[in-house]
Amino acid sequence: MSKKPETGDIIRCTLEGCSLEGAYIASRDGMATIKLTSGYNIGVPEDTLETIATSELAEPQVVEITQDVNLPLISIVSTGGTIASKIDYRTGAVTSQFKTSDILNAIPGLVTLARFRAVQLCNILSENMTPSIWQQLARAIHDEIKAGARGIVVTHGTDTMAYSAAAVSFMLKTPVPVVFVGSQRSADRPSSDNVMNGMCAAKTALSELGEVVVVMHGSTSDDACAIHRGTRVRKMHTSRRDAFQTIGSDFLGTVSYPSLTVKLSPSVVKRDTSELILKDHLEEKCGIVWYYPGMSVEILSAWKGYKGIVLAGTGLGHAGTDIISRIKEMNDSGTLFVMTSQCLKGRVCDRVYDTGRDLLNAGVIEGEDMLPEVTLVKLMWVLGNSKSPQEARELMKENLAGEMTRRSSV
Amino acid sequence: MSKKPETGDIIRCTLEGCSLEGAYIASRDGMATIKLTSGYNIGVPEDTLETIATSELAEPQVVEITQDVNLPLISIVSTGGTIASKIDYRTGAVTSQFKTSDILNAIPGLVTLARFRAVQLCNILSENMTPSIWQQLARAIHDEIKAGARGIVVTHGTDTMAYSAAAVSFMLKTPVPVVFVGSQRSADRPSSDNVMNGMCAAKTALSELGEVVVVMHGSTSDDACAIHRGTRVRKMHTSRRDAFQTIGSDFLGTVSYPSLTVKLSPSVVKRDTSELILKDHLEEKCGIVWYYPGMSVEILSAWKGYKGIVLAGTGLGHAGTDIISRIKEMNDSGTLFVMTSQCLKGRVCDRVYDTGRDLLNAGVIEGEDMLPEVTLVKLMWVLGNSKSPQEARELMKENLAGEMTRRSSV
Amino acid sequence: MSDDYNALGLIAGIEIHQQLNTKEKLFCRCPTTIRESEESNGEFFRYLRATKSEMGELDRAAEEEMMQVRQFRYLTYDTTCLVENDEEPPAPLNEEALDIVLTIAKVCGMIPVPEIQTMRKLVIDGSNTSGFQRTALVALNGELPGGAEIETICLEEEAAQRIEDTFFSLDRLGIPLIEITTSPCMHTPEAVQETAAQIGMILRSTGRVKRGLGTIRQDINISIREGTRVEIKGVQELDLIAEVVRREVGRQVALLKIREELIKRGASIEKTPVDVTSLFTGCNSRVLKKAPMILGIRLNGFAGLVGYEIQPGRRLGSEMSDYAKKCGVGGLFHTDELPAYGVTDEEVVKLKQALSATDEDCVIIVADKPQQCHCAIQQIIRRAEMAFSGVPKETRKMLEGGSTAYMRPLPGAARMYPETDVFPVRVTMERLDSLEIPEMIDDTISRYMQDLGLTREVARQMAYSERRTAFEEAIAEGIRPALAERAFNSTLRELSREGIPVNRIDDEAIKKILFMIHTGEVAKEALSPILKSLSEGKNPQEACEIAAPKVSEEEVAGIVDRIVTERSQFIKERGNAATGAIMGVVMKEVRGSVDGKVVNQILREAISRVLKSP
Amino acid sequence: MSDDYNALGLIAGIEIHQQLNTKEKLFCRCPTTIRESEESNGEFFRYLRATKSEMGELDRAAEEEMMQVRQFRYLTYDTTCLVENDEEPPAPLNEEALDIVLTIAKVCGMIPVPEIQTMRKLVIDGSNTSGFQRTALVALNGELPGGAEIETICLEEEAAQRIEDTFFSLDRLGIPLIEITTSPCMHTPEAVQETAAQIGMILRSTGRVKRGLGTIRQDINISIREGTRVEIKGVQELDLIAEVVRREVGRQVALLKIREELIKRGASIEKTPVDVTSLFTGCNSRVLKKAPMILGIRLNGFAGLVGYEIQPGRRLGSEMSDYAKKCGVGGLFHTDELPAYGVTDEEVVKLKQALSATDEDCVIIVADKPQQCHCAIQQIIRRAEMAFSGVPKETRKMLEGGSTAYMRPLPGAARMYPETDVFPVRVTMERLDSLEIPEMIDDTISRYMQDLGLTREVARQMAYSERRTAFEEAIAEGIRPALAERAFNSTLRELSREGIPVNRIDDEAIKKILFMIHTGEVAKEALSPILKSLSEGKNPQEACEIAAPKVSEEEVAGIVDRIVTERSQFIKERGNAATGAIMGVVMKEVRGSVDGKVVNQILREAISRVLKSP
Repeated sequence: MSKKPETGDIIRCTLEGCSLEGAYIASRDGMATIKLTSGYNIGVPEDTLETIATSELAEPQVVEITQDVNLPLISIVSTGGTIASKIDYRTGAVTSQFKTSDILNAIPGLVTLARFRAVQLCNILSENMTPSIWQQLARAIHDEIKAGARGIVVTHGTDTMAYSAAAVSFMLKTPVPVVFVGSQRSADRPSSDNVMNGMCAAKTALSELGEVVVVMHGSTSDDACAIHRGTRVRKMHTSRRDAFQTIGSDFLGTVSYPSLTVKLSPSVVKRDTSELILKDHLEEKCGIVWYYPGMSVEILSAWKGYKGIVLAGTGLGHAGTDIISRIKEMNDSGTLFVMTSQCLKGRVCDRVYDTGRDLLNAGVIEGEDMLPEVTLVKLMWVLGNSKSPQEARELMKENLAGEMTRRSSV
Repeated sequence: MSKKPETGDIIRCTLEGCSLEGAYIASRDGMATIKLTSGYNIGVPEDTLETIATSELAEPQVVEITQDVNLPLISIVSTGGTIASKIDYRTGAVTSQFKTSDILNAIPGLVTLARFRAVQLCNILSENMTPSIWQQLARAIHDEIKAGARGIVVTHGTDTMAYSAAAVSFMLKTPVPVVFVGSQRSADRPSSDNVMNGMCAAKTALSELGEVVVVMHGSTSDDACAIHRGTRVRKMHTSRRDAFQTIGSDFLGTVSYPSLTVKLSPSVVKRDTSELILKDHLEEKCGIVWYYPGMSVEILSAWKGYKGIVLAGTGLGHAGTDIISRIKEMNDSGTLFVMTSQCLKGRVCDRVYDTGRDLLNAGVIEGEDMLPEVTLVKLMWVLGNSKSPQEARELMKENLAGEMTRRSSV
Repeated sequence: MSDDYNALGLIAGIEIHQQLNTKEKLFCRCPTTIRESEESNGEFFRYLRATKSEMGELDRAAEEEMMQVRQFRYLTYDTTCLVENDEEPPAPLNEEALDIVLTIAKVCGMIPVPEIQTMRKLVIDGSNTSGFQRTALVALNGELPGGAEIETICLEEEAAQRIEDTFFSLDRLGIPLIEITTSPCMHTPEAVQETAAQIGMILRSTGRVKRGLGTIRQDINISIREGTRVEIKGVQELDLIAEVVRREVGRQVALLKIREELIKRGASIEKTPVDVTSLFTGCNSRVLKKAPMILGIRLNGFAGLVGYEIQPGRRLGSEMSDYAKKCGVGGLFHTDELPAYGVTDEEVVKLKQALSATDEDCVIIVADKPQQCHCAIQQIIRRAEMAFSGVPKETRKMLEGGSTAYMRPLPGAARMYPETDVFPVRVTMERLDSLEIPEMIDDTISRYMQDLGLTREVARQMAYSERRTAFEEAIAEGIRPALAERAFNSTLRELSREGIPVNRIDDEAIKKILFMIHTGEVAKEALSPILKSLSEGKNPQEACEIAAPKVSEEEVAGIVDRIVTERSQFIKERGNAATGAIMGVVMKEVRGSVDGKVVNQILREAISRVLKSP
Repeated sequence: MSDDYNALGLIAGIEIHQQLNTKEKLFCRCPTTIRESEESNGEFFRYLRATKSEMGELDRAAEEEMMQVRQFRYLTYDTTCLVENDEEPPAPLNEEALDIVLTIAKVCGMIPVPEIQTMRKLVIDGSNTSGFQRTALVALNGELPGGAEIETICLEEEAAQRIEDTFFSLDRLGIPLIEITTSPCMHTPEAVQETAAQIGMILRSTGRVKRGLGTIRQDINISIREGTRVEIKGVQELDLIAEVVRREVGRQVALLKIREELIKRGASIEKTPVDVTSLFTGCNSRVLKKAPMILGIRLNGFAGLVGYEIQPGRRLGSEMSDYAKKCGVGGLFHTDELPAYGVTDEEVVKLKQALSATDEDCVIIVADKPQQCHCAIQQIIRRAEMAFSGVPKETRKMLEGGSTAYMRPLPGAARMYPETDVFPVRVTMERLDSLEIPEMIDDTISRYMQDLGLTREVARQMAYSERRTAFEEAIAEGIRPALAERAFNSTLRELSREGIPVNRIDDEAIKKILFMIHTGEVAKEALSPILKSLSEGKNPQEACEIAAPKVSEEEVAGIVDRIVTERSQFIKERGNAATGAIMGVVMKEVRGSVDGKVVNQILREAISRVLKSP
């Protein structure tokens, strides 16, 4: 075998005495992927390859999009995800794209709605999000609003989008819409939800909203997107387009497609209601403990020294009696515990059964109807912004960003 | 103050010079609860009390229920919860009841449906359930079926009822219905769901089913109960009557109320399909790890030495790249990892994104569309009943008791 | 019947239930807003069932509710939540409501309960979705200035509004309700009514109770010496209270008389009903003719007593009928009132024969389906037996005019147990001390008369008005009391009588108008049309412009000049005495847009010019 | 037209698409069941859009699909899942399907791909919810016994069934499909048809492909020397293939002739359309009269060529019309065919004047809304330009009879990229070795003729039958081939011709009947009525009882005795020769319930008794 080929090189390989030509793509475990002229990829043993010609990369054709300066400005802050991507049919590679022109090329309708400026914050899979990236994100959004954006669109992988939306909800008081959007089907496929979600998100960013929201498909059909409050939304399905659901209340509105009519419920926070304020401290030493029957007391010790722990308890907010004394010990040493429920829906009430009352006595705060994930983010923010443990306890009981409702509507 | 009174003693207390008589109930933090003749309780400082007369407990009136020997036999195995309870209006105490006569008194319609035998296994709050009690439960049910019960009703607290139902589903192959039932409103209140749930459960226990199910309210109205497969059901609301929901497929049937008509879907396992087999080994060293953004690698170490871990990952089944190498280490040292999703709905697929593929390479098994809680129970059972790690891996990928579907219906 | 209530041993007490005007409900965070059922956003239904106590016994009242298995339907709203639906544990006791109740307790000089504990009181008539009402005893042992003793004050949750029969609306459920119970310390009908009035006044003095129909309800407990305690529920009209008491006393006296007579006659009750369906197949009474079954029972020695009037429009037979109706039957017929209702003399004779009844006996019949008939006959026998002991212990409901009808047995006091989902509330001294006692409305009236010079009636109107606070604020900011009163009370009353929806007018808008009048921007003469304009949804500025278009002083001068010129002859004849008459003409033309004083000034100058002119 | 295809340089290849009869679909676990749209349990809709490649270019075929923004609707079933809905990643490649494909590859002596990689092939006509079809190249370079080269074998997922226009049914989507592509190695129409037949035979030989209408589809690639490659899609009738090839060759020859003529004439195309709407306001053609707009274009020097027939029923104008229809217009008119369709001579003259057309020119008009008209004219110009280069590269669809119409441009080969959600599958030697090569049906036929003594036609029927396996099993278990063939083939065919739903009859049931005949429990004479009974849902036992009620030997003996006695005269006259005739009478009476041999035995004995008797 001659020297190892590079992607795009034209190679010849021999299978059972028959010779084939194609473009070399990549190798793995001794098997090389070859793209035949028919477009098919096949895997062949790497040691049968012979390079014929080296790759000549054609210059990608850049389509410049003309933006209308008379339209309002939206800033797109991208963190990753596949709202825009390109396929190289020569090699089959799909790459995420974040430049303004890439996004506007991927979603051609956008230029008719607004002027866009793209800020690429990072390019990560959303399961690798961290609190410190949330902080960078909040700062970037803050700067864009300060610089005059009429609305913000944040493109984000869907896995932890709800966490990030909640984090920004706590860190940033915003006078303009901050709209998180992603796609459940990658942008390379003709059926991707990126175009509809992106268009609806942009339209929401121009709307009369003044809060942090998630805009994603409202049903499996391409009929409308739902607008979810950043602190009440949860990804409730691994793969469906309409995976994002508002839990425990109604969503904030809809954007119909393709008409792009935005309908907002009366309960939304209106544009310009809040001043622009950034409070980006977060206490990262916080975690979620998901209780399960028979959980050993020792498991809790993994979070020893943490400042805050969200318990995801059973039913109304319970955990096995064994672990309550350990909770009390940790509480007494300065860990703030907040109880939420694995049920996800409904309100925690630790006043009904003995276990609950014991938990309250151990210092646990009832998380009302907050989602466990949102409670984690809130705990990080509250502990990062309180002057005293007492203030932190009080703040955890208050509704700060729509994360908690006082009444459970039916 | 004279000697400390006992519950039921008639006492006098003096408030601002005014003298009151009542029955002593209990004290807490220096405050005594007194029941006035009007029936009201009030709290008064303990040191103002003076005992006038000691309690004379009236003999409780025992109502014996006559059972019809011609009716089929149902065994009620009780573990706790408030499907039957009594109030002592004199003291205000509410106590759970488990004797046959108590249950038949609490739900008078039962005697018209069947003969009942009650087995009290334990009396615990369901958040205190443990794998070893699941085993006792499976054995008790096994013995009752062997002894000729036409169906089994298990009364259970609702918090962890879904875990227990799943555990019995794996441990026991049953020819007759095994019906878990509980109540979301305690039995002492006129609006309790115990009567309807209990009647519907008994009717299900007599039906043509042959598997482990949960029977609870199907809606907020008293119109019908839903029958859920024990391995697909989850408590999805902290407090509503219809908190139990089948996730990812349709429920198995309904029992209308008050007509008690049982309707079963064609997909149920029919009565007498399985032989009675008990396989009650469980490997208790198993746990659930709920991933959250920024989770420290060290948290995972809390489960070091565990035989099995259920990961509740994000989206299609992901976790931060940081922790994957630790997972691989633990996998290599003999911990079996199964990936499920925090989304709860939908199927895990670790073949789509890099993180997923890395997880597969680290040895993680895709949990398909299994619920995280059910996966934990299955893992305990599989590890308790496999001869080799390889067999355990294979069993985890198989559908053993309806916990996994091969196709995701819409 | 004697008026000597003392001799009869009348003992009466009252319970007053008043809704509190809090922001949120007592055990959840829903608003205390009453809704129209058309606004409902959903519906569900439930069955309730009485729970047995550990002694194995069912409460008598509960048992009677259970006679028919009933499905209760409920309407929900976007202002109700899972707590009203009995789908979520209650929130902690509403502190605002407790403060109001503690304030009232303080006014009545009561002993607050050191630790308030919420109880569940069983109610299975469907009006509470949980099957119980939450209630807490807050204070004990008070006394009103008039001497009436307040035994207890409780804080309770309001029940759901009954739309019909077993159909309820959840908007009202959970509104905080104060329950004030006097001791049975009143001995005349008038004393009962006065005490009720006084308590009402105290409640209104806080300014924090709901107003309007149904927000206050009085229950009256009455007994006479040989009678029994009877509770009359839901007397809403204060002015009827004395009459209700009088009629109940009369009823008890009459029932005791019947008892005596029965004993004297050696009366008794036949326990086995007789099926007399066939007797009435050709009857002119449609009810009897088409009835699937007619059952009769003979009451030995009851002749004349079943038809004996015990209250205006009520006889012993009416009481029996009330009992029978619990079985779902429409009523009964008895031989004391027959022949009548299409039943002929001949049929009565046959009926008596069929039951072997003599002229001393009374026969009662009920007509319905067999099950209902048998149930009803048992109830009639039960009530007939009670006649031998005189007055049954009952809960009764008021009928129009002040008579009453049987509602249900008196509930047992013991059907209460702790609401464990609500933590007890300790009442601290600091809290009690911080509660301000409001001025009593009676004192306010005196003050308005004395300090503001209002007449008693106007002062009373103003003191009870919802606009009292705004009125006092306006005065405090310098508005003349008479003008303020006109704006906040008299003029509004006049407009209201004309059918103008004055309740749409905002206090703040009235205040703005008052300040505009005060600064002379608008003439006070325009008050009425301005208020009318406000009621049509205009803002103060708009209302003034429409009702009293701005007329500049120059324009006034122009108008005055014109009028004076036209009438110069008249002026010259009358001199300054013409001013009054011409003032009227001018004011009419400027339609109140200019202050009279200003017009007067200009007019006088113009007249003097005319008089000076040749 | 010449028949000398060699001279014309005919090159043709075929692609055969055949659905596989697997338990589950290719990339999900749904059954491969075709449903009625009435059984649908839901519906949703989507928009698809072409994705640009990194070179910024859209595929020409995709672009044409995008001309109109289209909403695609889909019907779901309880036998479809989230994968068909494009709401869940695909499951791993179906191993059963792959085994079938590898088996066929082995039959064709192909080189299997060492690691099979699934690709996404863009398809945005709505027939794939994802916007692409998953396809994998499985084997390369094979040869059929007849010498035709198989270039590739792919394993693909079937598309959704189109109900109408943009409305699809998801039941078919995802059924495994084998795609067998020959090289362009055929040079006569007959060779193409023969190769197709041979491949069909191989596919059927596996016994694991779907049967019935639409489960197999042939695409034909054709070009002649100066022509271009044209792909004709979806030829379902094998017998038409040769004719389709002939007509396409004819079409290409004609188009080349037109090209020559155009060049000779120096023809050209006017690019600016002329609005001629006003010319037709009084036209007798309803289409033209009511059209919002009529646009015309002049093709210089095209006179007579637009109307030139290039295939039976097709002219150059038909091709232009196909292109124009992509814009939503109904079609076009051209002056080669006018006056006609209500257009008068005079109007044609005016039209030509309006476009300054001479007699050498052709004028084409389209009538529709302005947007559609402009679009259509552009398409017509495009197609007219293509006429100068002869045969355009096209995908065409077959019309009834074998002519074809334009469908879309040939898709670019490059619109394929990896399906990353499906892991590659390595094909091991062990796996290949373990695959058994099925007997080819052609060999089966020979074997049936030789070994079982069936005639060629019956052997062919049996070999192609779905019941072949059951048939062979029955024989292996001892059933006589002729009887088995009757049961599994001939009798069923007869019954089927009578309209009896024989497909309801289960192979196992037939086998049971055969064993009952074999053991003499049932007479073979009853086969036909028994099968009929089975088709009515009866089980074998029931069917036998109904069709051939049990007759005991004693009963047979009784019947025989009676008949023989009745006919003793006849028997005595004929002697043993009477047996045949009497046998018929007896068999008729026992209605096939008894084996003929048994009857024969009893009858012979009876006859011999008669003959021995005096």
